[in-house]
Amino acid sequence: MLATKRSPLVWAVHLSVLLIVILWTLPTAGLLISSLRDKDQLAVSGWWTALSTSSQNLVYRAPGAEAQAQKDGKFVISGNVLDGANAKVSAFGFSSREPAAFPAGQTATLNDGAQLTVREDGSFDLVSDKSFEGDRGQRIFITAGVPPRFTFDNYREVLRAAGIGTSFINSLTVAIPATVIPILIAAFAAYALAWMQFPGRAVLVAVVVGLLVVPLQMSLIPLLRLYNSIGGMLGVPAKTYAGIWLAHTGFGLPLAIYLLRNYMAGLPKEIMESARVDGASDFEIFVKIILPLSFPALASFAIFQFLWTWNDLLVAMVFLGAGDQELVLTGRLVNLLGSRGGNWEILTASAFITIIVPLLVFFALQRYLVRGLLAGSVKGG
Amino acid sequence: MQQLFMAIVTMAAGVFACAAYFFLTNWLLDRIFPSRGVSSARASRNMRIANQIRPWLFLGPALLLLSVYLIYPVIESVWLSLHDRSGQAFVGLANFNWMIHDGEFRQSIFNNFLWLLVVPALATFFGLVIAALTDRIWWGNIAKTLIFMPMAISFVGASVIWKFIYDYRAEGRDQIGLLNAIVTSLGGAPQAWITLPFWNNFFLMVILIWIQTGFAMVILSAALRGIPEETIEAAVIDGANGWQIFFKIMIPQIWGTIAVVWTTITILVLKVFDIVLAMTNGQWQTQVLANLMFDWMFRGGGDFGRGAAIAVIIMALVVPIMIWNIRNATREMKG
Amino acid sequence: MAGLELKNIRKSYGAVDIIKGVDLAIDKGEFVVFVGPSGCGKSTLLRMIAGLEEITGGDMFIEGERVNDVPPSKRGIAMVFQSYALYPHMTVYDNMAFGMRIAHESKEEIDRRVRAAADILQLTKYLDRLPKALSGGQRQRVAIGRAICRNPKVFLFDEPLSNLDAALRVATRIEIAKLHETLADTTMVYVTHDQVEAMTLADRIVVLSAGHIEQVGAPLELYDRPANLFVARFIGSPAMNILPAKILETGERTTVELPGGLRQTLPIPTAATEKGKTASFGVRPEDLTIASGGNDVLAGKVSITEALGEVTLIYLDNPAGGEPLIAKAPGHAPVERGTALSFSADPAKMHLFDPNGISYIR
Amino acid sequence: MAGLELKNIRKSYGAVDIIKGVDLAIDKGEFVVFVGPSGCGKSTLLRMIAGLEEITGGDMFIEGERVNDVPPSKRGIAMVFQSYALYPHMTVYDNMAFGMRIAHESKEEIDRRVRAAADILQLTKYLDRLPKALSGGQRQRVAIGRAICRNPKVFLFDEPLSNLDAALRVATRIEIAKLHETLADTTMVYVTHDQVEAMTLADRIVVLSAGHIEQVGAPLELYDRPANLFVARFIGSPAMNILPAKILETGERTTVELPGGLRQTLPIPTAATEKGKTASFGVRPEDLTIASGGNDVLAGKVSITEALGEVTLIYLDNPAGGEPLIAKAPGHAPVERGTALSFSADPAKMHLFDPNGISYIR
Amino acid sequence: AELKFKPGEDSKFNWSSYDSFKSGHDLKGQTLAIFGPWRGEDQVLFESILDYFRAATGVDVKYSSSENYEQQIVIDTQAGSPPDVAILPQPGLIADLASKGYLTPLAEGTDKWLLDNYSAGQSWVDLSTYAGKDGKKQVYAFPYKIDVKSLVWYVPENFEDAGYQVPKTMEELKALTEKIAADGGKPWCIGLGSGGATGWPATDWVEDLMLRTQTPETYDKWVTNAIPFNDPAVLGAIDEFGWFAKNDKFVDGGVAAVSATDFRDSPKGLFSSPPKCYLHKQASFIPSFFPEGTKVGQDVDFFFMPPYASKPELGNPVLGAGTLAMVTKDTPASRAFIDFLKTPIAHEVWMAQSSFLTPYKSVNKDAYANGAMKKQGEILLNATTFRFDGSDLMPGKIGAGAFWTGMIDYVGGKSSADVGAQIQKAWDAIK
Ligand SMILES: Nc1ncnc2c1ncn2[C@@H]1O[C@H](COP(=O)(O)OP(=O)(O)OP(=O)(O)O)[C@@H](O)[C@H]1O
Ligand SMILES: Nc1ncnc2c1ncn2[C@@H]1O[C@H](COP(=O)(O)OP(=O)(O)OP(=O)(O)O)[C@@H](O)[C@H]1O
Ligand SMILES: [Mg+2]
Ligand SMILES: [Mg+2]
Repeated sequence: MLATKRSPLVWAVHLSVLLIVILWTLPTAGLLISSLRDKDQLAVSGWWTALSTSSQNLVYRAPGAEAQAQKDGKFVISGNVLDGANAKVSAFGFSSREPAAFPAGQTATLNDGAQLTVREDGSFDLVSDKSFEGDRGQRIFITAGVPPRFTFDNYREVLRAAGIGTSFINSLTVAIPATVIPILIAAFAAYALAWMQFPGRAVLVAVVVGLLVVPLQMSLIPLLRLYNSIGGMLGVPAKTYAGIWLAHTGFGLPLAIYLLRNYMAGLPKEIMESARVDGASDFEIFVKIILPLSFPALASFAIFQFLWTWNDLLVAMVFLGAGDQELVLTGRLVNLLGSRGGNWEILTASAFITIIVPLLVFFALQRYLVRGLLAGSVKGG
Repeated sequence: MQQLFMAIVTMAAGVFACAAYFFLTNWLLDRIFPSRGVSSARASRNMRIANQIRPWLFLGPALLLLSVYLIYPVIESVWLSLHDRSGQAFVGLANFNWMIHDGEFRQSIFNNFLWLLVVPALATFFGLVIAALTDRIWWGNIAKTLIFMPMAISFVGASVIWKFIYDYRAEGRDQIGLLNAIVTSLGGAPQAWITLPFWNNFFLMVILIWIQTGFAMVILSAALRGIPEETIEAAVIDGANGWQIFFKIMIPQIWGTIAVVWTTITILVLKVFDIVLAMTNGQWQTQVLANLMFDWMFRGGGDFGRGAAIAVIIMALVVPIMIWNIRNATREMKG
Repeated sequence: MAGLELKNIRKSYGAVDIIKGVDLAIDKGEFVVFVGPSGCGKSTLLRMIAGLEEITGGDMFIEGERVNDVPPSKRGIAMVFQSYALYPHMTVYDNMAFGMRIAHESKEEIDRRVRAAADILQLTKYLDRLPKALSGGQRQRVAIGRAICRNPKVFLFDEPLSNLDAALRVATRIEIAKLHETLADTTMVYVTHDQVEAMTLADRIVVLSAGHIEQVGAPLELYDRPANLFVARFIGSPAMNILPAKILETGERTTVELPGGLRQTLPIPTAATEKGKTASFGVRPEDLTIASGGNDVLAGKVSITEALGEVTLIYLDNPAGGEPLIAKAPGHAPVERGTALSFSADPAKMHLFDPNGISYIR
Repeated sequence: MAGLELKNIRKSYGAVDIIKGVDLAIDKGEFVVFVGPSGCGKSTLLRMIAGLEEITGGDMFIEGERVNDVPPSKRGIAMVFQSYALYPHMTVYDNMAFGMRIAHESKEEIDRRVRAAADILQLTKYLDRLPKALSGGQRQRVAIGRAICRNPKVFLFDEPLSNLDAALRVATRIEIAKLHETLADTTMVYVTHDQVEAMTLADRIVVLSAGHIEQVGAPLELYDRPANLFVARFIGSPAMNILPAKILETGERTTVELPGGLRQTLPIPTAATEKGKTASFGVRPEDLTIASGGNDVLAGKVSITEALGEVTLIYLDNPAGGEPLIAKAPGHAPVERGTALSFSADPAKMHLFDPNGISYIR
Repeated sequence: AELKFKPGEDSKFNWSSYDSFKSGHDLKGQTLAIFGPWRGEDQVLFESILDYFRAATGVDVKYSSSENYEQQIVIDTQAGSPPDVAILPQPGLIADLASKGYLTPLAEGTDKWLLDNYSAGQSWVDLSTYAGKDGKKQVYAFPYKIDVKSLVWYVPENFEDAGYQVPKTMEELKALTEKIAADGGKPWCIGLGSGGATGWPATDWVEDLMLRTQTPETYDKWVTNAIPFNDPAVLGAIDEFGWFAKNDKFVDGGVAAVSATDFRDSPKGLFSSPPKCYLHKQASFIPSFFPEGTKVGQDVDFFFMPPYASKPELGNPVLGAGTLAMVTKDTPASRAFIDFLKTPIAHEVWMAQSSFLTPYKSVNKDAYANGAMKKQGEILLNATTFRFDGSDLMPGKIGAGAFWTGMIDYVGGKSSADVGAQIQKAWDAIK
C-alpha cells in the first residue's frame, strides 16, 4: 500500500463512504428495527420512533365483572393498565372521544357513576357502589410515555415454525450444487471462449450475452413439460434435485460465462504461454493456472449465484414442488405469511433470517477478492 | 439427520458427476488421440485434431444446458408469439399488431427506456465509486458487506423495506414512511410517492439501484484489485492525485469490466418485474415490459400468445447489445 | 541433422514485417547467441521457435521434424521469458517444479533438481516465497531456474541475466556453460545484450538487425572479421571507430587516406576498381595505443575521459565531424582534457569497408 | 544542504529486515549510483525515497524537509521502475506525456519534450503504439522517457538500461549524463549492475550488501581502495582474485607469503600486532601480466580461457583451492589449456585485507 | 395425525355423515395431491380437515401451496404435471383451465346437489358451471369455504361513546357518515393498497353497491360484459362508492390516502385512540389484521352492509368470495375428495375452528366457533341473492388489472365515465 495514509483526502474518503453506507443501510435498518418491534406498532408509527421514548395513546380493557372484589362495601376492579411495561402514564380517559381527559392520579366519574383512578405507574382502581356486570370490561384510554421496547417474538415465531429445519437443509441442498455446478461448467466454457482458438468464438460470446435476457418465466412451461416427459420416460419423478440444479445452472450460465470470460481474457498471456512451454495441456493450464488465478471472479460469481438460488422461490416451486418435504426456506417463510401475506412482523423477521446465510457466504468469499494476485508475474506490462 | 446425510450425498454426487465429466472426456480425448509415446508426426497430427475437439469438450455442457434451458424456450416463445392465447391456432403477427396499438405496451416501452437510461448507469456508477473508495479504508470490508446487504435481501423483504420508506399517511398524521417523515419535518406536505405519475418510475428505480449497486460493487471491486499496483505507483510518482489516478489510470484499465457490469445490469433491467409487481403492479403508469409480459402470461389463466410476443420484444431489445459485444470480442481477440 | 532449422522464416503483425526472412541452421547441441539492437526481433524469433507466435511464412524444423504446427508443449523446449512470466500464485519452488510435475517426474527427482537449480541461483532461501515478494533479480533467477530444471531438446534464453549483478552474472553464465557441456545434445539459443556473455557462451553468434541476419559466425570471427559496418560497430564496446577513408592504392595491400591526411597501408587486398572510392576505415578503441611517433591512425584533442578503473576511455574530437572517436587505455591513464593526442594501431587490426558498408575480404 | 538525506533508514516486511539502517547524505545535484548484489535492497531503498514503501524506521529528508509522511506526488520525484510500470492503456506518447499533463504543462511544451525524449531513445516510430506491442527494450525506453520528460527534484533510476543493447546503452548513458549536467540542481539516484555505467556516471557510488552500506565513495576510490573484501570483489569484473596470505613482516611495507610459497612486499603499512596473522591478498585480473620472471604473484595451470575479442580471460587452478583465479590478457592471448603460467603484478595495485576482511589502510 | 375432534364425541358435529362417508370409501394406498391457496394458519386448519379425509379413506394426501399459486397452477397444468385436486379462489382462472380442457367435470348431479343443499343454490350452480374444451357447460368446481364481503366493521364502544346507532339501511349509513363527519370525526377507513394487487378493495365496494342498486341479472350482465362497463348502471355504483371514498371529510387521511394506504393497515384506524375512523368495509377475513388480542364481538363488531330502503325488491344481496375445488386429475381419490366436501363434517370441523363460512344448509350452525362467525354464517344463509366477487369473475386482464387500475384512477380524480370507458376499452381489447 502506498504511504499516503495521512492525506486529508482520506478523511473525505471516510466520510463519503460513511455517507453512502448510511444511505444504503438506512432502509435495511428500518427493516431490522421493525422486525424487533411489536407487530401492532408497525403500522402505527415510523420505525425510527421506536428508538426513543414516545408518547402513545393506548387502550386498555379492564377485566370484566368476574374480577371484581368487594372492599369496604364497594366493588373494586383494580389492575395495571401498562401490564407491567416500563412506561409512565400521563393522562387517561374512559371515552374514545376524550381519551386524555384526566391527568394521571385524578379520579374520573364514569357515565354509570363508577369512579376510575389511574396513577402514573399504571395502576388503576375502578370503584363502584353497585356490582359490575357483564364480562366486557371497561375500556381505559391512557396516554403514556413508552420507552423503546424490543422483542424477539417475531424471530421466535419464525424459527419455531414447523419444518423450518427441513426447509433449511432443502435450501442448502438446492443452493450449494446449484452454485458449484454452473461455476464449474461456466469456467471451462469461459476458458474456451477466452483462450482457445476455434471458429465462431465471437459469435458464441454474443449469443451468451443475448441469452442473458431470456425471461425466466418463458422457460418454465416448456422446461417443466420436458422434465415431465423425460421423467415419464425414465420412470422417475419429474421434480428432483438434479432437475432443479440443472435448471439453476442453465439460468445462471450466461452470466457466469460472461463474467468469467471477461475476467479470464484479462489474465496475462505470458503466464499461459509459459505454462504451455512447460508442457502443460489446455486442461492442465485451466486447472492449475487459470482456475487459481480466477478466484476473484469465481468468488464473485459464486456469491451471486448462491444468493439467487438461495432466495429463489419460483424455480424451486416449479421444479422441486411446493410439498411439505420439498419446500425451500423462502417458500416456508412465505407460507408463514398466511394466505393474504399481511404479517409484516413475520416478513421482517424472516427477511433477516434468510439474509444470514448469503451474508456469511459473502463474508467468506470476499477474501478471495484479493489485491495483486498477478503481482510479480510479468515484467514490463 | 438422515435428511442432512442424504443432502450431503446428493450434493457431492452432483458436483462430482460434473467434475468427472471434464476429467473423463479430456482423458478420453488424450487416449483416442495420444500425443505422448507415439511417433512425433502422429503426435502432432493427433494434437491438432485434439485441439480442434477440445474447445467443444470444454464448451459442451455449457452449450447443451444453454440450448435446453434458454434457446429452446426462446424458440418456443417465438412460436407461441405467433399463436393465439392458448397456443393452439396460428394467428400470424396479430399479437404484435395488437401490441403496437396497445397503450399499456407503449407506456411500458417508454418506462423501460427510462429504466434503461437511469438504472444501469447509476448502479454501475455507485458500484464503482463504492468499490474504489472502500478499497482504501480499513473498514472497507464492513462497508461493502453493508452495501451488499440489499442484494441478499429477498424481494419480499425489500418491498417491505421500501414500504417503510415510501409509505404515505395523510398530512398531520404520524408518518410511517421515512421519506414523508423527512419531508414533513422539513415543513413540506407528505406525498403519496408511488402514485405520482412519471416520478414514481424513479422511486421504483431507486429500489433497483439500491439493490444492484451491490452487484456492480462486487464485480468491480474484484476488477479494481486486479489492476497492477505498479501502474498506480507510477501515476503517484507522476504526481497524479486521487481523482486523476481513478479516472485516468484505474477506470481505463477496468473498462472492459465496467462494460460487462453495465451490460449485465441493462439486461437485468429489461427483465425486471419483481419490483414493479410488488410495489405497484404497473399501476399509476409504472408498467414495464417484463411485468406486462408476466401479466399476460399468468394472470387469470393467461394469454400465451401476447405474453410471448412481449417476451420476444424484450429479447429483441438486446440485439444491439449483442452486436456491440461481438465487436468487442473480435477486437479483443485480434489484439 | 540440424537441431533447429529456420527456413525463410517471416513474421508480420498486420502490415508491419518484424522478421523478414531468416534462414538459419543450428546443430544439435550447439550454443547459438542472438544479438542485435533493441527491437530487432530477437524475442519474436525465440517465441516463434517456442511456438508461441504463429509463423507468418517459412518453415521451422526441430531435429528434422517440421514444427510449424506443433504446439509449444510438444516441441520439447524450455524457455526463459524476457518478461519472466512467473506463475504468480505459486511459490518459487512450485514455479520451478511445475514443468516437471506436468511431465510426471517422480517427487524425489523434482525435489532434487529444483534444489540443485535453486542452489546454483542462490534462491534456496526463497523457495517458499511467492514471486511478488522477490526482487527483480530474484524473479529473473526463478525464471532461469524454471528452465534449467528441465530436460528439453532446445533451451531458449531471452536476456536471462540482464537484471543480475556482475558476480552472479558470471556465476550463472558459468553454470549455463556447464549445463551446455553436460547436455551435449541440447541445443541452446540465447539472446543477450552483454558482449561478454555472447563472446564466452556462444559457439556461434547470430547478429540480427531489423528482422534479418547480418552475420553468423564464431565469436572471434565476428570480432576480428565483421562482415559489414553494422556488425563491426555492434560487436565490441565501445564501438569501433569509423572514419571515411579514400582508397589510394589497391592490390595485395590497400593504402588509404584518412581525415587529416594520415595514410595507412592495410594488409587487405582490394580490386583495382575500388581505387578512388571512399571507403570506411575502422579501428577498435582497444586496438589504439597512444602513439610514440610514426604510423599514426588518428589524432585529435581529448574531449572527455572516462576512468573505468580497469581502463580509461579517451574521447577524441572526430576530425571527420560527428561522433567522437574513442580510445581505450589500460589502467588510469593520466590524460588531461584538451591535450592533443595521436594514436597508432597494428595494421592487422584495422578494418576496411566498401562504400556499401561490406567488409573487404581479407 | 543535502539534496537527499537518509538517517538510519530501516525497512522490514513482517519479521524480515530488508534495509537495516542506512545513513546517507546526497548533495543537491549529485549523481549517486547504488550497486549491490541482487536482492540486497536497492530497489526497496529507491522505492522508499520515492515514498512508495512505508519507512519502518529512521528519517528521510529531501532538500532539508522531512518527507517520511509526505506522499510521493509531493516529493518532486521522477522514477524509472525496474519493472517499467507502463500504463497499459496509453500509447507511448501518452505514457510519456502523462506526468506533464498532470502538471498542466502547455500542449506545445509537452509535445516538444515528449518528442525530444523519444528522439533520444529512438522511440519516435513507436509513439502511437501501446506498450503491449513493444519489445522488452522498447518498453524500458518508454519507462526512461517517462522519467526524463519531467523536471523533478530527484531522479530515481532503477536499472534503467538493463534491457538495452550495448550501443543504445552507451548512447542513453551519455544522454543521462548530459541531462545531469543540464539540470545541475537535480539529484540523481541510479541503480545498476553494470560496472561501466556505475563508473562513468557516478559522482559517488554506494555499495550495498544485504540491506546496509558497505562503502560510499568516488568510483575510482572504490576501485583502487576498496574498504573491504566485499567491495573489492564486487567492483570490477571479473572479480578481484583473493588468496590467503600469511603476514611475515609488518611496518611501512608488509611482506606476505602467498600459497605456493611466493612472497610479496606491498606498499601497505601494517601494525606489528598483525604479524603472523592470515590476511587476504587481492589482485585484480586486469592487473596481472604474464610474468617474464621475477616478482610472481601467482602461478598455476590454465584451466580455461575465454576470448572476448578485446581481452582474453585466463582461468588458473587456484593453489589455495576453491574458485579459479582469473587473469586478463589483452587481445587474443594464444594460451593453451593446461600450460603452466605465472603472473606478476605491480605491488601498488595489490590489496591486503585483515582477517575480518577490512582493508589495511594504505 | 390426531383428529382435532374425536369422532362421535361432540354432538354438535354431524358424525353420522363422517361415518357413512368412511364406510363408503376405502382407498388405502392411493395418493392425492391437492394444490390450494391456503398457507400459514389456513394451511394448518385445512390440514385438520384433511386428517378426517385421510382417516376415513386411507388415502395419502399431500397438500401444497405457493405464494404464486396462480402462476404455478398455470405452469403445472400446461406442463402436464397437475395436482389431483386444485382449489382456487378465481372463477376466471377456473374458466380458463376448463376451456383448455385441464379440468374433469364433477360427478353427475352435483348441480342438483348444490341447488338443494346450498342456500341461494342457483347462484352456486352458476358459479360452478363452466364451458369445457368442447364448449359444453358442465359443473367443474365445487364451492367450499366462503368469505362474506358485505360486512361493515365498527367498534361498538366507540359508537356508544359517540352515541351512534348501527344503520339498518343504506340511507341510514349515509346519514351516519355525514353525522360523524359533522361531529368532527372521520367516518371511514378505506385502504386500497395491496402491493401488486392495489385497487381490489375498491372493486368490492363497487360490486356491493352494484348489488344494492341493480338487479342480480344486471350484475351478471356486468361481469360478463353483456352491458358495457360504462353503462349508467355501473357508473352509478361507482359514483356511489365515490360518495364515500372521494370526500376528504369522509375518509381517514383524506382521499389521497385511500389508494396509498394498504388494505391490511387500514382497519387499524378503528382501534386507535382517539379513533381515526368509525367504519370499515371489508370481508370476513379482516380480523386477522386487527391488532393482536382484538376480540370480534367484544372489541369490534360488524353489521351487514345494508340495502337501500328505497329498493326493497333487491332483498338482502350478499357479495362473497370463496374457493372452489376441482378435479385436475381424475382418480378415485380425487372423486372421493369432492364427495368428502359434500359431507357436513368437512364443513363443521373447520367451522368449529376459525375463519370458515359455508352456505351449506345442513350443517349445524352451532358448530361455529363463536358468535361472530355464526352471525356471518347466518348472513350467508339468509342471503336472498349471493353473488361472487365480480372482479374475480371477469377476465384476469380486467378483474385483476383494468378494474383495479380504473378504481385507482377514479379515486385519483378521474370521473366515473372516463374510468368506465377506459375499462371497457381494455375489455374490448381482449375480446
Ligand atoms: N513483500 C516482500 N516480502 C518479503 N521480502 C521481500 C518482499 N519484497 C521484497 N523482498 C525482499 O527484499 C529484498 C530486497 O529487494 P529489492 O527489490 O530491494 O532488491 P534489489 O536490490 O533491487 O535486487 P535486484 O537487483 O534483484 O532488483 C529481496 O531479498 C527480496 O526478496
Ligand atoms: N503486437 C505487436 N504489434 C506490432 N509490432 C510489434 C508487436 N509486438 C512486437 N512488435 C515489434 O516487433 C519488433 C520486434 O520485437 P522483439 O520483442 O522481437 O524485439 P527484441 O529484439 O526482442 O527487442 P529487445 O531487445 O528490446 O527485447 C519490435 O520493434 C516491436 O516493436
Ligand atoms: Mg526482446
Ligand atoms: Mg531491484
